[in-house]
Amino acid sequence: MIEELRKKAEELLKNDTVKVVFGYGEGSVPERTRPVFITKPEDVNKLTWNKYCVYNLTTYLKRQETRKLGKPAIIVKGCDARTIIVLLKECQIKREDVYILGVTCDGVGDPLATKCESCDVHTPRIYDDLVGEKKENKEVPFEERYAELDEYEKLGEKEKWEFWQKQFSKCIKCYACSNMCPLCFCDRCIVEKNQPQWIDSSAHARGNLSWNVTRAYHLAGRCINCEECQRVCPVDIPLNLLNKKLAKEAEKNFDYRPGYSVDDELAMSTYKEEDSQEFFK
Amino acid sequence: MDNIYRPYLMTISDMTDEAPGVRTFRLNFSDEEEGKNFKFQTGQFGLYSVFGAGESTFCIASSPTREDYIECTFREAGRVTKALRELNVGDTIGFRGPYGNVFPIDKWEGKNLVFVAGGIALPPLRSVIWNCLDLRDKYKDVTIIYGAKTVDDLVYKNELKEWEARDDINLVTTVDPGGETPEWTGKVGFVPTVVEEAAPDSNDTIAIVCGPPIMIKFTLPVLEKLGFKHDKVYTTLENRMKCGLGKCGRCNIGCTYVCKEGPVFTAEEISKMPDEF
Amino acid sequence: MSKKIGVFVCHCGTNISATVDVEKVAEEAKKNNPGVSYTTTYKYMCSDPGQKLLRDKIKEEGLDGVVVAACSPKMHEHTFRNASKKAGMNPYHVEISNLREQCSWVHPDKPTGTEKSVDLVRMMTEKTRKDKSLNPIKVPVTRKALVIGGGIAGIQAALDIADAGHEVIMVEREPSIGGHMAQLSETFPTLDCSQCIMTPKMVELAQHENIKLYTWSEIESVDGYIGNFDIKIRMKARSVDLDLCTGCSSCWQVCPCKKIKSEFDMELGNRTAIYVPFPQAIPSKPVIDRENCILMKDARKRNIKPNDSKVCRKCLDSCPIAPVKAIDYNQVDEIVSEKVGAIIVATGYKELDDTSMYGEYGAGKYKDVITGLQFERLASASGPTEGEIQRPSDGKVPEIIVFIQCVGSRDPAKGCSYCSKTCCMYTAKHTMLYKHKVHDGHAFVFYIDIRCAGKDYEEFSMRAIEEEGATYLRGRVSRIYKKGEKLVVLGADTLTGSVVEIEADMVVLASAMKAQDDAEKFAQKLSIQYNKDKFLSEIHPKLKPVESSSAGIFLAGACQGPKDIPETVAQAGAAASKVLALLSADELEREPVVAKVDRLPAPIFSTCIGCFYCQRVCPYGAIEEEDIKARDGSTIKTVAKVNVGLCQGCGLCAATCRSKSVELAGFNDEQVFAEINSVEFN
Amino acid sequence: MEKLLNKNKFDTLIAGLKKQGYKTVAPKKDNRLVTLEEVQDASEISLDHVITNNSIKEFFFPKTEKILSYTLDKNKVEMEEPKGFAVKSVIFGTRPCDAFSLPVMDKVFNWDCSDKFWVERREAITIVTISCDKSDSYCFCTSVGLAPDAKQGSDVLLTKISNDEYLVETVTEKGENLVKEMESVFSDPPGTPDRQVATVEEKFDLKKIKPWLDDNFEHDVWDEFSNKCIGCGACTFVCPTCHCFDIVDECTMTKGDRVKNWDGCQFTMFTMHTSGHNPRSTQGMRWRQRIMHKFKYYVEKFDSTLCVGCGRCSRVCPADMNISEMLELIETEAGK
Amino acid sequence: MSKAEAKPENQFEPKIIAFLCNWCTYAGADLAGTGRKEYQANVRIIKLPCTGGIDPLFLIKAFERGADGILVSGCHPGDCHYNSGNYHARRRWNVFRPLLEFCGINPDRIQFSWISAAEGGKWVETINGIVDAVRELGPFESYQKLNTIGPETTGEATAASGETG
Repeated sequence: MIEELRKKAEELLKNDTVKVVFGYGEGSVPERTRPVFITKPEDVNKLTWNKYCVYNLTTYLKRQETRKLGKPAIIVKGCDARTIIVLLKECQIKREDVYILGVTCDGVGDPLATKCESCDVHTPRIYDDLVGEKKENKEVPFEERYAELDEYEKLGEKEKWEFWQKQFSKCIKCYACSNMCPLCFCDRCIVEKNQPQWIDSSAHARGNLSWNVTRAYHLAGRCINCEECQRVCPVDIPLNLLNKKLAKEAEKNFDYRPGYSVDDELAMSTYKEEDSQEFFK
Repeated sequence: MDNIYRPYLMTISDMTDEAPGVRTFRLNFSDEEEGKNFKFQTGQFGLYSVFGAGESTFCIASSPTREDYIECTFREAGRVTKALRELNVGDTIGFRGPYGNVFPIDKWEGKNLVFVAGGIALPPLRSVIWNCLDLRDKYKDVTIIYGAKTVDDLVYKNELKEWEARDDINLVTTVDPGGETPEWTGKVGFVPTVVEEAAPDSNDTIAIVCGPPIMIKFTLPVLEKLGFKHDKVYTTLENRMKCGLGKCGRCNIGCTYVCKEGPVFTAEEISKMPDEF
Repeated sequence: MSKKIGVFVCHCGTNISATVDVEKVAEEAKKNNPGVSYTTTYKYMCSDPGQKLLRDKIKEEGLDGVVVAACSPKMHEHTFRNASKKAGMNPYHVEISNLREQCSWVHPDKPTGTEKSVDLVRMMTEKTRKDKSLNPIKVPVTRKALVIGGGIAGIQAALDIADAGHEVIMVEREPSIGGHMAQLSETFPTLDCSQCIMTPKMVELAQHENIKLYTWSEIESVDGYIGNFDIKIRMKARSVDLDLCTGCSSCWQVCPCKKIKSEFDMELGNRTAIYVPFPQAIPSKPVIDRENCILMKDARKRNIKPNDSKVCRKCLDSCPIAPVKAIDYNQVDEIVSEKVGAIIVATGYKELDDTSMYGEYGAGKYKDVITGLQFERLASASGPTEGEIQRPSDGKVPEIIVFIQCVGSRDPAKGCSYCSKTCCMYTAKHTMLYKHKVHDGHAFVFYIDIRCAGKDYEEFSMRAIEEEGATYLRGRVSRIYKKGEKLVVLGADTLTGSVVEIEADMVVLASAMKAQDDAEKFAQKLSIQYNKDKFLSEIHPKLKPVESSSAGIFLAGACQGPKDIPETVAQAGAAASKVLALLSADELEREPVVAKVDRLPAPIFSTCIGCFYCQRVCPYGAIEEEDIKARDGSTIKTVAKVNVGLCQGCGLCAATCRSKSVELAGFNDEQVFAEINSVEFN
Repeated sequence: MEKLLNKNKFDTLIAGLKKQGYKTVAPKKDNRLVTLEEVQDASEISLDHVITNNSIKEFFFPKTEKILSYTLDKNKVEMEEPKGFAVKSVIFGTRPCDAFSLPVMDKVFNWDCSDKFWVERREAITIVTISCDKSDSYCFCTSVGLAPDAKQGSDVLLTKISNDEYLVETVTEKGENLVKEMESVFSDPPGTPDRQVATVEEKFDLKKIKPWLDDNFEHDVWDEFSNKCIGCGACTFVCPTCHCFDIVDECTMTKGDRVKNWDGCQFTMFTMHTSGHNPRSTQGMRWRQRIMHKFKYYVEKFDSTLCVGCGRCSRVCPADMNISEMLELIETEAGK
Repeated sequence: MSKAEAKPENQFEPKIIAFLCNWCTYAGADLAGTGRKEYQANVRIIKLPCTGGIDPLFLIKAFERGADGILVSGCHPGDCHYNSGNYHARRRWNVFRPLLEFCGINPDRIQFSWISAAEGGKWVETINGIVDAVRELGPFESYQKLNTIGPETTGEATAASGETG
């Protein structure tokens, strides 16, 4: 598969379809990979593919530094491809400006990443070319997909509060979560705005709660569960639990899952008259 | 141990609107004792703070020869300057300083002085201009070339009139083409061009230049052409600062901390710095 | 950016001062609220001297912000803003603390009310500190109006506007203007002939030099905003050239399809396939009914152009116009564009005809159970019976006739919950018309209540009972069934508590007035609101009764709710006068409460990242895309931009924007933040 | 002074310190993290890690701290000095690299004028370091002139000499006093202790770095190496020597705090002027700043490398940017 | 500014911030006033044109500033002055409320309602309802404690350790 990837990349660069290939390269230690940006056909051997390719490379579609490299071919797993769909819908990329090199995937991470446990996109839903044997995207039941939340939802109000306060108290406001997130693409994040300062920039309890809640809320109906925020958090806050909770609510209430179709209406920019309002008085 | 981040409390005793969005505050120490002990030299800056909004860096725009008060001139831009605009005479602000190095006016004694300023960059020069004017005998010819985008944008309009009226100062004012009014009697043109036209004698002359980067970029070659040596041209730099004390780590240009080794530099010093400002 | 704020606390007589210590409120504001440099209290701030006080103090004290602590901003915000404007202060630096409705009237305990008042004033002084000067938005006005619907409402409105010297475009989807009023026989309470008063108006409209009439046409789309609407009108293929046709009638006389139910006659009479709906139609030029014309049917079946079918060309052949005939079988729908500054919607109503809902009355099943409008056609001199009351089944003059009121109306279970308002009166009228024409006949009326509120209305209905001898029975009819030639009406007389059984010759149902079938779709096309019954909504039931929820679009007639003719005409006049006010100048001023996407100097340009969520949520399509261009013409980024003409200031975009790059003037982030921040809860 | 400390005495030591009024801080394991934080007793202490996830920095220079409080009246401002920020503590079990970061940072916080928030905490806190008995591939202390058992910055250094025993060496007077205070828990050291110290491979030659940096402010490596950087602040925040900060005001209508927060040179906004002009407008420039600051500017100003080779930045980097790799690359470039 | 002094006993008086739309609920509150309907004085109203214009950040900030409870109220579905603002708002709250609940914030502290301009009575009931409900819950101490920046803010959980403010 690695060979196939390299061959495809080489071809794309040689025939000038793209200027750069965003892919995975060997990491600093065997159990890591790292993003590589191949601009010369002779460098394609730097590309690799293994179970440590957890990154969602689509985040480099938003970065000024990597955008400058020219039209990219981007290697995406099924989950990453969902990001592409959201980015297309949110006008962040144009379809013709990205060459999508899909890879089929049985799961990444060691141990297997949580996101892979309930994967229903082993084969990307959008691609220009596919590497690897096409795999069936079997529907995973709702309950199973959100099973991870059960133990937290079961907690009492006080326990929940204490759990999250403990987690948030670790936050150092390094913003790795939002910088890594391919869907946190604002030029100027709300937390960087100080007129007014809605979210305190300090990493104290108050500032950390509003930051983490807002970050998650801003992904409501958009997050495609790549878990990158959680992976990169240097203080190990289970951020994806919040994202997942919101994804669950969006799916439950609006029957919406982002990144599955380019044609649907984004959950948070539309409504239905019959939307739930059970808690409204 | 003293808290180096603790500001002086200052009372706004007067304010003047200079140009659209530009205002000058005259500040007196709320604690008279502190005021008496306070000393600064021209070229230095401080951190002015609105309690609740934060701190912002700008120069001290008044001359050290005028004691009892300091003045600052700011343009409304960010959170702090907006909050400053909301204040009234009598309100209290914080001030930390003076920080940074100074214009070596002693070294300039007996020389001609040429001041070149553009737009909102007159305030740092105003301090040194007044300082030299208050010691007028020590210097030979004084030329001031000042330009702004429009007539309205010229700051210190009253002082410009005062300087114009004096015969021991050669004042040249200019506005960018299109920025003139029917009543405008000054020049029309960009500062570098006007400097070239005015062609101040570079012999035994110190030039002090301050303005937006684009103006400096085009003025320095003109001065060079006029025969000014790099070590005779001074300027003052602005960079984003938080502490003013060489600790917070953001104002450096290469190895140079603008807050401590600056803000006053000669063109020679600047030419040795990496292009990071 | 305010710095000197004046706080004016109103006593409102004793409405506020009785339960709020107004002096203390003023004192606290002066003592504690940053920026407050002047405070006072006054008996009635809204009075002339009160306003003068405000004006004087603004000048004397050099105020650049004002908080009036008084009644609801809905009452006098406008008043105080105006007063401030007169004093030379930007009116958007005025905020109102609502002490009366939110404190003094609802919290009788004085310390409690006072304390809350102090808070409310602080919230507003803080907001005022962040107020920005706003200037009314000037929008150019196309001094032309569009009237949609050519019933009496539309006609009245169009004439009023045209008479005042402005151009009017009228669009009517039927072949002729006239609407329901043209169908009526006589009108209550004066019993004057409907057509006699209607026809001259129709003619006047048709001949008016300022009115351009589109009949057999529908609104395709409405874009733009107040003062600047872009209208697309679909001129449905009429198959007749209106310019050439003289309306000589030869074509419809020769048309072989003669058994088509006439819509105008409520299907009681017939018409031809090429037809004018009624003799006095305007324009009195025919249209070919493409559904029923045999030539058209043939062409459709064979999928050929109509003109290529030779099945029947009688109308064409009969047309005396030469050399080019006035009939053009191949005519197609045409879309025309018009620009107007204001729109009056006068699309009228539809009579409830969903007879299946009232199966027990046999409507639709029994020919002699007819609706109110059908009775109008029977009674009309121009109707199918030329004014003779004859029952549809056999043409017999009914000796006993039963009128049933509230069919559909006031019946939430089956029909509409509302009262159709006109039925009580027209039923009374019907009994009279009947009695006038069938002197020995007997009219029974089943009613629930008789609602005759209106000038001379009560007298009119009493006349029906007392003078014309109609028998009014209070109660509902449970069933109508056929017994030989008779219709047995089973009902209850709730006043006597007895069951009533009447063997009638004919039954007239006073059917409800309903919204047009396509009202909902139509309203969405115009972005205006409608209620649960699909009647179009006015913006305020009392104070803005003819304004729709979209600026520049006004409502007239029964499209807004059931109405009779006098009310319709009055509303049409009101709508016309609103339009005239709007068209009276080349520009109009709009409240500057609109959204704005930030713009910054290069290299940032805007913090908008162009995800266009705002565009998706905007109910008014007011968000546009703007390309930020580099000097070389290449696009640096595409960001959102608000069209201030379309924006109505709801703030949806601002709350949707994740990076807070959009804000709503008058309710911007700094202002809301200041308000929240000022609720000092410590 | 040299002593011996048996692991089974940790309990007595911590209890004793607490009794003496010390706040005790030590590495503590929680899920996947080992962090230095307050412990109540020795059972909480983790010893089998390479290095704690958080650095010692936050005990002297917290991620957020009040530097001034004030109350606001309509016409009056009253300032209040923060108090109680320096708490008498012992940090037990930190690593030599972390300990060394303190004297390095002393320089900047005392340059010209002293930051009392740093200085007073430095006075109040005693550092008891445990030499590294293991390392991982991210460690490179030996490349920046340190060692897994380096003493600089520690008050007391513990080095494992058997499974249960540590050699105790006092480094400073403060350390000596602490050992004296707790005398009963220590015993005499063996004559020739078998120091169990990790080996850390030397990855690059520090001497070659600065000369290259002096000449290569403009160079392609800055962009090439950093194009995968996502611009977060993880590296700077976990770094024991990164000391950039921001000062912000946080207030309600009546009272507020002026707060000093960690800030990082990798953030776009770090140097951006209000006008939008940014002297370090690309990630390459910002990455260059980080390397330059650590290996050139600080060296020139304070005669000390602003890096202790702990490798934390490389461990946490979301994009697997490895600082020692960068320095190896520079060494290679320098050799060309 | 103690709210307790007017009360006979030391009853806890919750502080409620209400975010209201201009057209329906604000007018409904006005109507309650016009009708002289007495209700509890714990609410402070912030008026916006439409519930669709209420950003969840407003709610967070309100809690930060010490609100014990929050009410968000606007036009009934279908009645929005801006056609669809309240529908969009409803979607927002449909995800935001569970998020806060997930983080351990009692959902009863944030209430949502539809109150029309005609429902002065409902306004009164709603306010009395939320005031009573929040009074029952007690002060929102856990959130208000977050405002305490300890003298020594370190990596430790300042808030979770339950220091008092």
